[in-house]
Amino acid sequence: MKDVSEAFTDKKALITYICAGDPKIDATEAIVEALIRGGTDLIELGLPFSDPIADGPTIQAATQRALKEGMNPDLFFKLAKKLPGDVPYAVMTYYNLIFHRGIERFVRDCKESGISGIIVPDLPPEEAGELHETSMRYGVHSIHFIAPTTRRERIERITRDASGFIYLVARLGVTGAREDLKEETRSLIERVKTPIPKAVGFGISTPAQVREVIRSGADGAIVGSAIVEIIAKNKDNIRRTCEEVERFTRRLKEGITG
Amino acid sequence: MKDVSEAFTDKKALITYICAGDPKIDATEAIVEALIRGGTDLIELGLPFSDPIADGPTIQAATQRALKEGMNPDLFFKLAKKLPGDVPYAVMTYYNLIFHRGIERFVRDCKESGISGIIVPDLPPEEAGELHETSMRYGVHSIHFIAPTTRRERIERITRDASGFIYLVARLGVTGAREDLKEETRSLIERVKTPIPKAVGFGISTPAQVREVIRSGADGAIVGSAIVEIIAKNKDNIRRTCEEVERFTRRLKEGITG
Amino acid sequence: MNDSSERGKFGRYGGQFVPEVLMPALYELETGYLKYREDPNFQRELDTYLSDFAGRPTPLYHAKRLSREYGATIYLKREDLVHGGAHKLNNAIGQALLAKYMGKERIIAETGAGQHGIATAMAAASVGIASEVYMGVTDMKRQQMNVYRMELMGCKVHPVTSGSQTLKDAINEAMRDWVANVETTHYLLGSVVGPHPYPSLVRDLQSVVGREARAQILEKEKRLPDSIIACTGGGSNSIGIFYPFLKDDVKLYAIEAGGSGLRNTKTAALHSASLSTGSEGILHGARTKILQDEYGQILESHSIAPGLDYAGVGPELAYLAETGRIIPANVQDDEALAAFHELSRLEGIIPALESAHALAYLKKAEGELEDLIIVNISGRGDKDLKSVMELQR
Amino acid sequence: MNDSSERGKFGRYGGQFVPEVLMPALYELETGYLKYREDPNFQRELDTYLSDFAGRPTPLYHAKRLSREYGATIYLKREDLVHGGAHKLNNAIGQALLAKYMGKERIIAETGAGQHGIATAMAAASVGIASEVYMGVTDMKRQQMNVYRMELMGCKVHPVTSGSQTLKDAINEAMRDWVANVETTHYLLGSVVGPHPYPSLVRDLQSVVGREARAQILEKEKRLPDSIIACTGGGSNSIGIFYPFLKDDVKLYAIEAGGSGLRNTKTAALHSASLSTGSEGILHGARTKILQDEYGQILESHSIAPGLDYAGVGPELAYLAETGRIIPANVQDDEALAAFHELSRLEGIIPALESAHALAYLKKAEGELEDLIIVNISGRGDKDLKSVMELQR
Ligand SMILES: Cc1ncc(COP(=O)(O)O)c(C=O)c1O
Ligand SMILES: Cc1ncc(COP(=O)(O)O)c(C=O)c1O
Repeated sequence: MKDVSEAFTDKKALITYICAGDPKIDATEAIVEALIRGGTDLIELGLPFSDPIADGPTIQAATQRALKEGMNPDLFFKLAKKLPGDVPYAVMTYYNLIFHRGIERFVRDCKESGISGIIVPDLPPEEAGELHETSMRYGVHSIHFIAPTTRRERIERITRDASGFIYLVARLGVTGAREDLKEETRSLIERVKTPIPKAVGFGISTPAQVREVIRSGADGAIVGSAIVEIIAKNKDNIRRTCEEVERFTRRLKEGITG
Repeated sequence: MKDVSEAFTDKKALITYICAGDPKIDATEAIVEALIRGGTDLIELGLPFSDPIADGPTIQAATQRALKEGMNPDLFFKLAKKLPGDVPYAVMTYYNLIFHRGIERFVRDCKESGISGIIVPDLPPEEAGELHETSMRYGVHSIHFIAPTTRRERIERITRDASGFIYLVARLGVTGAREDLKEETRSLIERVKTPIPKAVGFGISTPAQVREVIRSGADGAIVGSAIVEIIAKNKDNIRRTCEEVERFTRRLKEGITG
Repeated sequence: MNDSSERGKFGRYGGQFVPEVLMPALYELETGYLKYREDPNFQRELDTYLSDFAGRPTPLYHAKRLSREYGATIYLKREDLVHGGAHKLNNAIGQALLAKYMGKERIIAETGAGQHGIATAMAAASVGIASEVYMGVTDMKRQQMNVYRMELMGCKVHPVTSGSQTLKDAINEAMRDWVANVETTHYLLGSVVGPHPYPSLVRDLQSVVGREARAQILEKEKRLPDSIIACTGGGSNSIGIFYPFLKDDVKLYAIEAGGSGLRNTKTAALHSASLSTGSEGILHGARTKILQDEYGQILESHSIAPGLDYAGVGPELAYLAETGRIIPANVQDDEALAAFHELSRLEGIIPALESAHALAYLKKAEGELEDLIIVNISGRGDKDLKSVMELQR
Repeated sequence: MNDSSERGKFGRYGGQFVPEVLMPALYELETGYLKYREDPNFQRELDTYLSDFAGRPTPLYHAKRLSREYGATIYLKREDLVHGGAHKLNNAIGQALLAKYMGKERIIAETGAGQHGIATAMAAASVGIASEVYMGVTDMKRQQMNVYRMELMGCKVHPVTSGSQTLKDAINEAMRDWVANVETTHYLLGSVVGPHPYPSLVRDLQSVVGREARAQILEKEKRLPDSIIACTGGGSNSIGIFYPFLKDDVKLYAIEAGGSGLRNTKTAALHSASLSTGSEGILHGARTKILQDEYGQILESHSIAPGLDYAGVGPELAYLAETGRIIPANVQDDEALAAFHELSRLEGIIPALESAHALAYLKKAEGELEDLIIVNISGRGDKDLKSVMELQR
């Protein structure tokens, strides 16, 4: 099992998101391999939740497809275990699934299935205590968010507790591909001063944007909806999906390195 | 011009109602003649009003037919003038038409067109003063109503002012053919003690009912809806209407005499 | 009931032009009303129904955004908040209770669009007396929901199939029922129309609107208003709010439905402005201003607001207009429609189309009205949404 | 807002489970509320809106015929008379005013059947602040009139085409809007759900119901009631009436929608009884009782009453149920339907289907309830007429 922090070791990281089980349960492994071939440094695996309030329509639709296919936490961890060890994995899900499984059990399942990071978009630091502490005990990172609206003292507090990397929300809004990258994002990257890697997500969808956030000082760029859109477009042809995902990932990676 | 009181001279009276202008303006004369041939002693000529609240659906429909044909007070009096002088005539209409024409003018028109009685179902004695007085001046009778609900002192007051004949309302309800005749009617006839003739109307529709009210002490029986129904049934065949009206009137008359 | 003269006359207007068979019932009603309004039990029970059932007092709302729009201080009397959605219940509950005290077994009423029918059904249900409502079949089809409302409250709705199958025919049919069942039945008239004692009885029952408004404006503004504006069909909401101000130096505007213009065809008026344009006549038991043709036949009336669509007006209003105490005016369908939208948008209150006529006068009279104005919002507009929506398509 | 513990916890329940981007807005809202509720200007303005715009106080009506039916003394708290037809405006007007005081430029909200959307539109119009409401396309089709109402009041209705195109998706979409525009926008939540401070804020705003009821019953009966019954979806009308009685010896019944039975399929519950049958979880920002499957996926819920059709419940209610202070119970669709008919017929008040659930408990618990009972009529049934009529065909 690779630790999420390894994605940032001596390099800038490309982080890619897919929803596990989308479009089919057994497609995920192939898509993960495509991402790896394309050069991703870390994979965020979505564990689908019925009411994903922090996600935009693209990821919400992926979530619904995966749930319809029967994806669930048990299957998720079984699947995670089978994935290649070339890159570290983090799970992205909503707090109710963790809470319902039992925090300790959830973290243990992560640990045992090779997932070294837990990203929960509806869990601000105020409520994250138990998950954070349990994760630490198991050597799993509970990833914290910082948003453009987060004020200074709060940034300090969050960075103090952070582990693995810090998830910077690129802009006000939910996940989803967008075209421009605002001054707001650049200033957020600057404002967050911490030795822990900073990865920027939400609305990053092109190699140019990846390049821009990296140039602005981020340690990683997170791309989700843009990849999920490729998957959505080729639902019935997994081979084609994988080819396109790999090609797109490679282009994103050029944004990191070039 | 015969006076309405002549209908009762030395006999019991059959009083028949038709709506002037129903079903056609020029049918009324023929129907009147049929009534006379059938033996009617007095004809109540309806001058149609748009909102006949004291009438049942049968007469309301006749009213609407006549209005549609263009019947109006001017035409009405013109038509009345042409009718045979064999029997007396009374006009039955609602107060607004009288009020709107001007009371004096209306009464004068009656007088001049050979109508010797005015029957206004929506004009109780409380409001009848002016019409009553004007009628008296012109020697026309303004006919008063007594209903089953009218109490004793009120009956006395109404009979005191009455002229021509008194219109006894056979039962609670509006005009319209009905089958049974109630004890209520008999008792009303008895309760009204006056030298002026008493004619019973509202719901009298068969020779048997005519006979019954006459036997109970009434001086006249008024039949309206039953005749109007015959007219309604044969709207397009005036000859047939007249034959049937005549035949029916004759049967009613047997109720009076037999 | 403190009429200027006896037998329910207001000057020349009013009176009792009904079949003899009904006269005893009118006397009985008058006597009953005169008796029970002095009866503390009756009064207490009525007050409780008005407050706890109907939701009185209704607020007097300072409409700030509307006020700004017209450069005046405008208050709205919120009859739209009365149970059932209109001032109609003030009267219905009073008469239903009176009928019960008088020992009647059932209540009948007629209804056009259904507002008065619903108020009657509500009042009868809560008072615990049977109710039956006559409604034209055409109206029943147009207002299915209102029929269903009445039925839910245990009211029997009689479809009227005669004539044009609308309000006029329903009135005729209800009258017939009353004539036939007058001894056991109270006819619950819905406005200040009809024979005495109805115009006075309904006015007294609706005066609660004006009494409240008077106390409220005095409390809020420490003075009486300059003007009061109310829409006028039969006239119950207008006389209701006007009455307690009659002796004051307050301008009282009775706004009628100008329809699509103050013209008439041979058998129909394009409006319902009987007070402004009608002539004297007798309709439904009273002498008043009515819309009639050259012979005295009643004209069909028209208004976008079903509750104003009536060829007559209360006799007391005819009298007050003649003496100059109230100022009749009218606004047309499209002006009312614009006011309907304006109040909804500016204040979050969707007025009945009837009430929108009163509101529209603010614009029509702009500049003429003095500063402090009360507009009577006689009802809420939910009932009118469908027709406004369809009109706008 | 006087919570048992900090950060909006009610025992274990409550909290703030939201994206980080919203946290500052929640702090800002909390601070703003704590500030303005002490501000006499704010309080005075709110009081005026409540009385003159919303129509408060609402009556406490002694339902005599219903009382006779159940051999008890039953009072109805008449939230059906509030402007707009439900208790929803008590909260909406408070939050709209707060948003304005806090300098927000616009208000957003989500709505299912449309009740909360309408309350939001009304409040925003009268306060003078822009409003936008998210509504699923399926709901928009079912509730065309409500869409039109909102639009009339100047509210922009956004059709939501994602997911099942109903309430859940509208919530998601509204959240997205808020996340994107959090600095200028107030999210006007419609019940005592969501992250802190909403459950406390909405409860405080709705407590006016209970404060009035308390004073009214003391005045009318010189004592406190034995029981209070209220329907419970999110729980705002129930906590609103319960709250001022929490420290008293009064039984508080929170009646949930039993739907067509307390069973679940794989992805859906046939009911909405989260308090009675749900388990702990996190939904829409708060830890509370929710309907979920074996993995924690939220189940679709069902109720004949759109306002009760929700898979969660306010965290404070979850807490109060756990401590035994309130008594959760539920009635099924058909029982609520029967109560809907019963109140209409007996009292001339057509209750909302939501409120009919509270009423139905009178029968369900017959004999168990002590003498003096208050039932909260959270809204009027006009909105439900069409669906009841169609059901009955
Ligand atoms: C809301 C509303 N306003 C006004 C009226 C007109 O009646 P009136 O002139 O008697 O107040 C009606 C009649 O149904 C009505 O429903
Ligand atoms: C009339 C009515 N009652 C009750 C509710 C349920 O909400 P709550 O449980 O928050 O009172 C609603 C929701 O729309 C409603 O419209």
